[in-house]
Amino acid sequence: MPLLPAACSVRVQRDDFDIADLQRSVLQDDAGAVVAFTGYVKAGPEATVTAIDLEHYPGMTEKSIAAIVQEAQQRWSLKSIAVVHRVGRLAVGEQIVWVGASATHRGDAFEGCEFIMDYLKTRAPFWKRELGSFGRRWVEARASDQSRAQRWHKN
Amino acid sequence: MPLLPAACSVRVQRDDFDIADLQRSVLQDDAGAVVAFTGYVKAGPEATVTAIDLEHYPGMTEKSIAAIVQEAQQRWSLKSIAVVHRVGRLAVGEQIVWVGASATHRGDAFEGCEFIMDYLKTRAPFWKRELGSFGRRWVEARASDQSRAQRWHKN
Amino acid sequence: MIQVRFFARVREALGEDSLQLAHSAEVASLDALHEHLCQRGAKWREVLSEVNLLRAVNHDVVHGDQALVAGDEVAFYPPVTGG
Amino acid sequence: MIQVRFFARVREALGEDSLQLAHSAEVASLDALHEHLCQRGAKWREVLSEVNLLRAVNHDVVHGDQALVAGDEVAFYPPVTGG
Repeated sequence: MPLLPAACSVRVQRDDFDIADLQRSVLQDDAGAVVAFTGYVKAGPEATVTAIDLEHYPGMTEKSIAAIVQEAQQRWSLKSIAVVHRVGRLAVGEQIVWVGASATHRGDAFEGCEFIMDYLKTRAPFWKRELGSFGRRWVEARASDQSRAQRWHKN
Repeated sequence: MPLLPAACSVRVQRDDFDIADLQRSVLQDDAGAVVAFTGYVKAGPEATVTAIDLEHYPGMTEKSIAAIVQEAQQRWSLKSIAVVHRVGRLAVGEQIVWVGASATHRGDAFEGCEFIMDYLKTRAPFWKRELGSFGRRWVEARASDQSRAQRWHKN
Repeated sequence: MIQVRFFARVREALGEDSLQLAHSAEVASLDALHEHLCQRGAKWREVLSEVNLLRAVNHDVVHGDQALVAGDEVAFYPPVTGG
Repeated sequence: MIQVRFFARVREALGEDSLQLAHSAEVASLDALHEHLCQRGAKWREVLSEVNLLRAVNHDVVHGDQALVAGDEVAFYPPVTGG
């Protein structure tokens, strides 16, 4: 299991989360900048989706997110990182994921947060199934997520 | 005065702000992604700063932020943008600024939010004075802020 | 024993979420286990031949083959779509 | 009238936050106004000769010279440091 760096937290849960609490959790002395990403359930271009089911691989999920957080800590100067990802049935408009990074300088916070999201989207074992008037369907992986993640690969 | 795009807001105020309220203010139907930046008063590398005074140019401040928001809306596919910037006396650890952008796709939200912060830092007429054991001193503009802003300049 | 787990579209198509197999020469490596599972029937071969199928051993993604030992947990799953 | 405003380090060094000047040939352009203010004394010339000094007319930053008309608001200030 990759060791989660100090002052970092990873949670996978069914329950909703409070973004103000999470923001406080990444605040550190002299962290001048916090960048936070929140993802929400979308109705889709034709507004036909009413909810999603989020499946994951317990154990591997936490391990893979910890590895992503650890890599972000090595690549940028970050004070603290928190990641919360929900699983189970979520209605349109509900919060799915929150990733927050604090840093002395905003450039580190922006890049660290975006890096974690891009890797989360391509490396953490979550799968979405959409529910709606069409019935149920698995969400297909997007090539654009792969190419966003590849921007961060080292030579 | 540049017209503030629909669903966007700019506020310059002495009072503190609530990031959960602000986040709700940028949520729109089918905005799958919100990226939010929060800036805080730093104590500085030697922890000698106890507070800052933030001066601004009333009238020009709102106009210049509206122009930045308008440019962000033109360059990225954003659902909503909110900017709040405080002025006056702020103690170490207090919130200074919040910039949030919502979008269908996270790439737009990340770039739009970072662009607005980089332009705010170099174009909006705010001036910080630090207070502490050293007395009072004006914060000098940083070359790194100029070069971050220049990354966005079009050819 | 080798613990085998299936997720999402793969789990659903197979109608199984996990299997336990005795460790043996037939399942001594990831590729051997993969072929062994394909031999369970046409549906298994079809589902487990999907070009984007991913494999993990003990919670780490594995590209290429790898030896398996008793107690290993192997997972087969489609590309991830969280976040 | 031309309204002239000073901010931050510039305001403090001059000991003034604003001035009102009658519109005249002497202040018919931004550069003319700038030189006119420098002639108020050594301190004014020193502060207003700062290499990074910025100028705005009616809330827009102006690079280079520009004609001024009665009612214009002109500001002199150092590089911004908000956010």
